[in-house]
Amino acid sequence: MLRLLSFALLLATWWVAATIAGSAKLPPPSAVLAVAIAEAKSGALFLHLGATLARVALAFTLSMAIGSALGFWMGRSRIANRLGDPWLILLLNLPALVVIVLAYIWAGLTEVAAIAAIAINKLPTAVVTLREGARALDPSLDEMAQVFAFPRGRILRHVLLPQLAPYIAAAARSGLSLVWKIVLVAELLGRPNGIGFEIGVAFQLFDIPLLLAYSLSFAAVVLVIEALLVQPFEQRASRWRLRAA
Amino acid sequence: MLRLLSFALLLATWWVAATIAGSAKLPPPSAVLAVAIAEAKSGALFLHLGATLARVALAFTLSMAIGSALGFWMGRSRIANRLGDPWLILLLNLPALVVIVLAYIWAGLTEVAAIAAIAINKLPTAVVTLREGARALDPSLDEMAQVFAFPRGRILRHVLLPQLAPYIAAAARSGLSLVWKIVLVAELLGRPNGIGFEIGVAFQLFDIPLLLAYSLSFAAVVLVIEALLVQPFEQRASRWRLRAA
Amino acid sequence: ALLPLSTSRAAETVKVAVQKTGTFAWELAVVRAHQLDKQADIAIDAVELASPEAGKIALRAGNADIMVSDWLWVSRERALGARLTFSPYSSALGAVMVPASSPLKTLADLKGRKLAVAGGPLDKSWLLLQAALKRDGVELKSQATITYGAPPLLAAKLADGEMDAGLNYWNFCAALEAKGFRRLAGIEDILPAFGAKGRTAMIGYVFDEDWAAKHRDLVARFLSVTAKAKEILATSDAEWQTIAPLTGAPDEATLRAYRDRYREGIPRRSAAEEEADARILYGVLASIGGRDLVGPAAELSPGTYYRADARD
Amino acid sequence: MRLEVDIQSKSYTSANGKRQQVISGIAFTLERGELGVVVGPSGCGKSTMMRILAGLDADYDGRVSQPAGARLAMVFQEPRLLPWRSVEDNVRLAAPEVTEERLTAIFGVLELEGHRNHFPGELSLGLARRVALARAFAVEPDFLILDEPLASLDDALAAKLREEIATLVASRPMITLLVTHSMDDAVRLGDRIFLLSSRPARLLHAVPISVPRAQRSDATVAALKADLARRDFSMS
Amino acid sequence: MRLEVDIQSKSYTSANGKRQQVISGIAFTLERGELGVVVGPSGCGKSTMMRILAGLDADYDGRVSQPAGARLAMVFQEPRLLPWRSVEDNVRLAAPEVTEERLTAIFGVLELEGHRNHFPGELSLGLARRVALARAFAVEPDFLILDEPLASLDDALAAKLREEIATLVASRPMITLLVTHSMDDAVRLGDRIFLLSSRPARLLHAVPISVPRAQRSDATVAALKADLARRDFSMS
Ligand SMILES: Nc1ncnc2c1ncn2[C@@H]1O[C@H](COP(=O)(O)OP(=O)(O)OP(=O)(O)O)[C@@H](O)[C@H]1O
Ligand SMILES: Nc1ncnc2c1ncn2[C@@H]1O[C@H](COP(=O)(O)OP(=O)(O)OP(=O)(O)O)[C@@H](O)[C@H]1O
Ligand SMILES: [Mg+2]
Ligand SMILES: [Mg+2]
Repeated sequence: MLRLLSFALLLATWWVAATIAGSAKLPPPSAVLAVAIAEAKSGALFLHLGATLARVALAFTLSMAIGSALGFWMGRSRIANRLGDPWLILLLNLPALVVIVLAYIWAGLTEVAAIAAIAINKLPTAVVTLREGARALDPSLDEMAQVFAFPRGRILRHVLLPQLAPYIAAAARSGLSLVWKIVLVAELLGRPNGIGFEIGVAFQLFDIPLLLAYSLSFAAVVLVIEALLVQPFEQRASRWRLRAA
Repeated sequence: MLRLLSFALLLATWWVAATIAGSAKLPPPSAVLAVAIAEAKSGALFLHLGATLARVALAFTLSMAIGSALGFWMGRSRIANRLGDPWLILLLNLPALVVIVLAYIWAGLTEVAAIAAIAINKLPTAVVTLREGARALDPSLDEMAQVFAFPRGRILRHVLLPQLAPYIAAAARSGLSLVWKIVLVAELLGRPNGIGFEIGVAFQLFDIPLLLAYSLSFAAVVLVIEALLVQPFEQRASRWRLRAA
Repeated sequence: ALLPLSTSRAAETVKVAVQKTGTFAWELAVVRAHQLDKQADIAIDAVELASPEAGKIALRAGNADIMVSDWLWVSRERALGARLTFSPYSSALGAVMVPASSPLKTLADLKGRKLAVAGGPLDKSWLLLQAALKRDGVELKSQATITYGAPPLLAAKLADGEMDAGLNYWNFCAALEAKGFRRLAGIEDILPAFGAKGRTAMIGYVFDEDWAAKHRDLVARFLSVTAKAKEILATSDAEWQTIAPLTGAPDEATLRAYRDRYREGIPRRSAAEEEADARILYGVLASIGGRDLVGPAAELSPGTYYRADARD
Repeated sequence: MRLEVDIQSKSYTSANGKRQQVISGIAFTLERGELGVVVGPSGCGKSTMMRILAGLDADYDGRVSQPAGARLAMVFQEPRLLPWRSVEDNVRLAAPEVTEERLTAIFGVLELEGHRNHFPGELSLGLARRVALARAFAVEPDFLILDEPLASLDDALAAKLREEIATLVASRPMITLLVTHSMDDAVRLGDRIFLLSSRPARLLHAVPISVPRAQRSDATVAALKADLARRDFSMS
Repeated sequence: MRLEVDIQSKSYTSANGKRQQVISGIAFTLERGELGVVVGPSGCGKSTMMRILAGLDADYDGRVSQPAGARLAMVFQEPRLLPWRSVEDNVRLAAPEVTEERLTAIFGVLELEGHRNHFPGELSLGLARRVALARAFAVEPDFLILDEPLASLDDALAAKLREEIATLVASRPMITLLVTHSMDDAVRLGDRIFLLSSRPARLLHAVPISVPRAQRSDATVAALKADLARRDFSMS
C-alpha cells in the first residue's frame, strides 16, 4: 500500500517541519489533532462540517450539471461558443468575493444566495474543461452511432460519456476543491456556521491549530471519499485502457 | 461578429439589471466605467493592475510548468501516482487562506511568499487535469515514436503536446482565473498594492462601483488577450480537427 | 408573575449583525445572561458573522437593522446618497505597539523603521497618526517602511519580530500588551493635538435613518439595553470571567488587558460633544485621506449622528 | 424499396483552404435483393460515396433517395468499435434486439466466440474487423454497406465470410453495397459491378453479372474477371 | 548483422484478468539482405511478434537479438500517423535527413504528391497506409518491418508497390520482415516464408525460396503457391 506509505511520509514531513520551525510557526500534527478531537467532542466540528458539506454538495452538483451541459454545447456548436465566450470569460475572471458580495446584496444573507454564488463561481471552470472535451470528441464514433440509429440516451451513455470521462474527472476534482474554497469565502462573509465561519474566527483569533484543524477536516473527508469511492470506480471504468507496455 | 454582439448583449443585460435593482444594489456600467476612468487617469489603476499582472504571470507560469510536469508524471507512472495522491488531495483541499497565511508566517510578508503561496494553490488543479490527459494518451503513437527513434524533444513537441493540448488549454484557462482569484486574497491579506489590495479598500468602504471597476479591469485584460492571442492561436493549432459534417 | 404578561405581548425584534469575535458579541452575551432584552421587551436577533466586513453586507442586504462601523463611513455613504446614521459605541482606538526592549521612545522615532499598519491605507488610526506626525514634519508614509495587511497576521508578525512597530486595532494591541509589548502611543492620545475635546468614539451602531424613524422607541430601548450591558462590564470583574471564552483570550493577562481597554472605550459624552469632535477629526482625515476616503463631501455629512430626540 | 443514387458532384475543402472535387458523377439504382459492388482505385472516392449513401454527409450536389424506413447497417473501412465496451456490448448496443442464439451463431461463424468479453484494444486488427462485421450482421439490416469488409483476413477466413455474406444476402430481401479491391470478391458476390475512375470518381461502367450467385464456378469467375480487367483498363 | 529470434512464449493478461497465450514457440534467424515473410491466420499473433521484434514489448519468454545499431522502420498494421501534422511533416519527423529529392521520388511512386499538405484525417485509408509506407521508405532502414503494407490498395497499385519493395530491398543490404495474408505477395517477395499456426502461434514451416526474386515468373509463383497451400493445410 504505497498510498498509505506516502500518507505516513506526509505526516512525518509535517512533524519534522513543525519541530524545526517551532510550534508558533507550524503546529505539529499532534496539536492539530488534539484540537480537532476537542472540537469533535464538543460537536462543533460535525455541526460546521455538516453545514459546509451540504453547501458543497449542492453547489457542486448544480454547477457541474449546468457547467458540463453548457461546456458540451459550446464545444460542439460554433455559434454557441461565439455567443457564450464573452460571458464565460467575464464569469471566469470575476473574483469570488465580488460574486458573493453581489449575491448577498441581491438575495440577502441567505442559503440560496450563498449556494448560487458558489455555483456561479465554479460554473465557468466546468464549462471551460468540458468545452475542450467536446471539441476533442471522435467524429468517427458519432458517425457509427448515427448509422446504427443509436437513440440519444445510448449515445450519451456509451459514446459521449466515456470520451468525456477524463475531462469530467478533471473538472470534478479541481471543481470540488474550488467549490470548497469558495464556500469558505461565502461562509466567512455571510453565514453563521460552517467551516469557513470557524476559519474566519480562528483567523481573527490567530489560532493556527484551530485554523488547521478545521481546514484539514474537509481534506480528510475528500481523502476518504476518494479512496473508498472515486478511485475504485475510476479503476473499473478505465479497465479498457491498455497499460503502457 | 457574433462575439461583439454577445458582448453588447452582456452590457445591455447589466444595464437593465442595474436599472431594475437600483444603483445601490448594482451600479450601472456607466458608473463603473466612470470610476475606472477616474482611477486610470490618476494612474492608480495601472499601478495596481501592473503589480497584479506581474504576480499572476509569475505564479501562473510557475504553477503551470511544475503542475503540468507533475501531472504528466503521475498520469504515466502508477507508482508516482500512488505516492503523490495523498499530497495532491491535501494540497487540492487546503483553503487558499490557510496556505497564504502559512506562507506569510514562514517567509514573511514578502513577494516571494505571496507568489509561492499562489503557485501552491494553483498547482494541484494543473496536476489533476494533466494527469487525466496523460492517462488518455494514445499508446500507439508512443510506439510509433519509439520505433522511429524520435528524440525526447520531438516526442514532446510533436507527439505529446498536441494530445495534451486540450487538457493544457482547460488547465490554463481555469488556472489563470484561479491564480487571479488567489492573488486577490494574497494581496488582500498582506501586500501593499495590486488589485486585491484595492478591492480590500473598496470593500472596507463598501464602494461597489470601485470594487467592480477593479475587479473587471482584469477580466478586460484577459478578454483582450483571449481575443487577440489565444483564440487565433488555438484556431490554427486545431486546424487538423475535421469539423463535424 | 410578570413573566406571562411580558411573553404574551410579542416583543419587538431588532436584527443585529455581530462579528463573532468582536466586543459587540460580548455585550450581547451579557444582555442575554441578564435578560436585559426581556426586561426591555425587545428581542435581539443576532446574525453571527465571521469577518469584520460582513456586517456591511448584512445591512445592505436587509438581513440586519443594526451593525457596527465608523462615522467616517456613515458620512461617506450619506454623501453618496445612502440614508445611514450613527450612534457612538466605543472610543477604543488603535495604538502603536513596540516590543518591550525596543529603542523607540516617541512616535517620531518611527522614522526609517518597519511599521506594520493594519487595515490598509485608509485606516482611520493610520491617517490620524500620519496627520499628527506631519505636524512635527515627519512624512511617515515615505520615511518609514510600511507594510499593510490583515490585522491578525500583522499582530503575529510584530510578535515574532519581523516588524519594528505595529499600528493595530485595539483588541490586538491589548493582546500584545499582555505579552509584554509596550504602547508607544495610543491614537486617542494624539487627538487633543487636533483640537478634540476628549476621547472620541469612532465606531458606533449604524442603521438606516428611515428605519430608525419608524422604530424610535425600539432604537431607544436597544440603546439603553446595550448601555446597561456596558455598565455591567464596566463594573463587574466577575462578568469578565463569564464571557472569557468568547474573547478568545488565551490567559488572564490578556483578558485583563481586554477588560481595561474596553472599559476605557465606553463612550461617556453626549452625542453633541461627540459630533463636535468628529467634525474636527473629519477635517483632519479628509485633508490627509482625500477623496478616496471621504467621498465627495468635504465636511462631516449633516445627520451622521443619530439624535434620539429629533422629530422629523 | 430501392436505392436511387445520383451524385453529380462532391467536393472537400481541406484545412489549407483548397477545394478538391472527389466525385464528379455517379448515378445508378439498386433494387431490393440486389448486391452492388463498387470497385475503384485507392483514394478515388468510394468511402466518400458510402458516407453520402449512409446519410452521413449531406453536403453534395445531386440526390440520393435512401430506401424509406430501411434499417441501415454499415461496416466502415476501419472497425469503429467503442473501445470502452466489450466485443459483445459493441454488438448488442447496435442491435439491442438480437437474440442470444443469433449472437452465438454470428460469433461462431466469425470465430469470435472466445473474444466476447475482450475490449477492442485487445483484439488484432483482423479480429476487430470481424467484430464490425458481426455488428452489421446482428442488426439484420434492410440496407447494408460494406466498405472493404474482408481486408486483413486470411484467405481461408475471407472465403468463409464471403459465403456468409452470400447466405445473408440470399436469406432476406435487402439492398447491399460492397466496396472492395478484390476482383474475386466482386465477381463472386456482385449482381452488378460499378467501376469507378480515379479521383474525381466517375462511374465508368456498371457491369451486370447475369449468372446467379450460387452457380458461379471457378471457371465462370475467372472468365468474368478477365472480362472486367479488360474493361477496367480500357477506360481508366 | 543478423536477426536471431527465439520466442518461447508470450501471453497477455486481458482486462478481465484471464491470461492467454499468444505465441508458443517461434525461432528463426534472418541474415542481412534477407526478406522473411510471415503468414498465419487472422489473430494468431503476427502483430504481437512484430512488436516484440521491434523492441516494443519486452514481456515475453525467450530471446530476440536485434541487429545491433540498426536503423529500424516499421509499417504498422494501422497507419499510425500524427493526425495534427501534415503528410509531409509526418514523413519528415521520422526521417529528418531525407532529401527533398528522395522525398519527391517516394511520394511520386506512392502517388502521394498531391497530398503533401493534407492532414491524415483528410486521407482515405489507402492513402494513409501509403503515407505510412512512405515514412518507412524515407528512413532508409537497416531493419524493416512491414505489417500488411499492401492491404486496402487496389491491385494495380499493390503490384506496383510490391515492385517498389523489391527494389528497395535489392538496393541496400537490410533485414526485412513482411506480414501478409496474400500468398501472392509472400511468394513474389520472400526469401523465406514462415508459416504460423493459429493462436497460440507456433512456427509450422520455414520455407526457403531458392529462385532469385527477379526470376520468379508467373508460372514459378503459381507452383510455389500450390506447394505452400499443401503444406499449410497439412499441419494447421
Ligand atoms: N475530410 C476530407 N477533407 C478533404 N479531403 C478528403 C476528406 N476526406 C476524404 N478526402 C479526399 O477524398 C478522396 C477520396 O477519399 P475516399 O476516402 O472516399 O477514398 P476511397 O475511394 O475510399 O479510397 P480507399 O480505397 O483508399 O479507401 C481522397 O483523395 C481524400 O484525400
Ligand atoms: N493487449 C492485448 N491484451 C490481450 N490480448 C491481446 C492484446 N493484444 C493482442 N491480443 C490477442 O492476441 C492475439 C494475437 O493478436 P495479434 O494482433 O498479434 O494478431 P495478428 O496475427 O496480427 O492478427 P491479424 O492478422 O488479425 O492482424 C489475438 O487473439 C488478440 O486478441
Ligand atoms: Mg475508402
Ligand atoms: Mg496483426
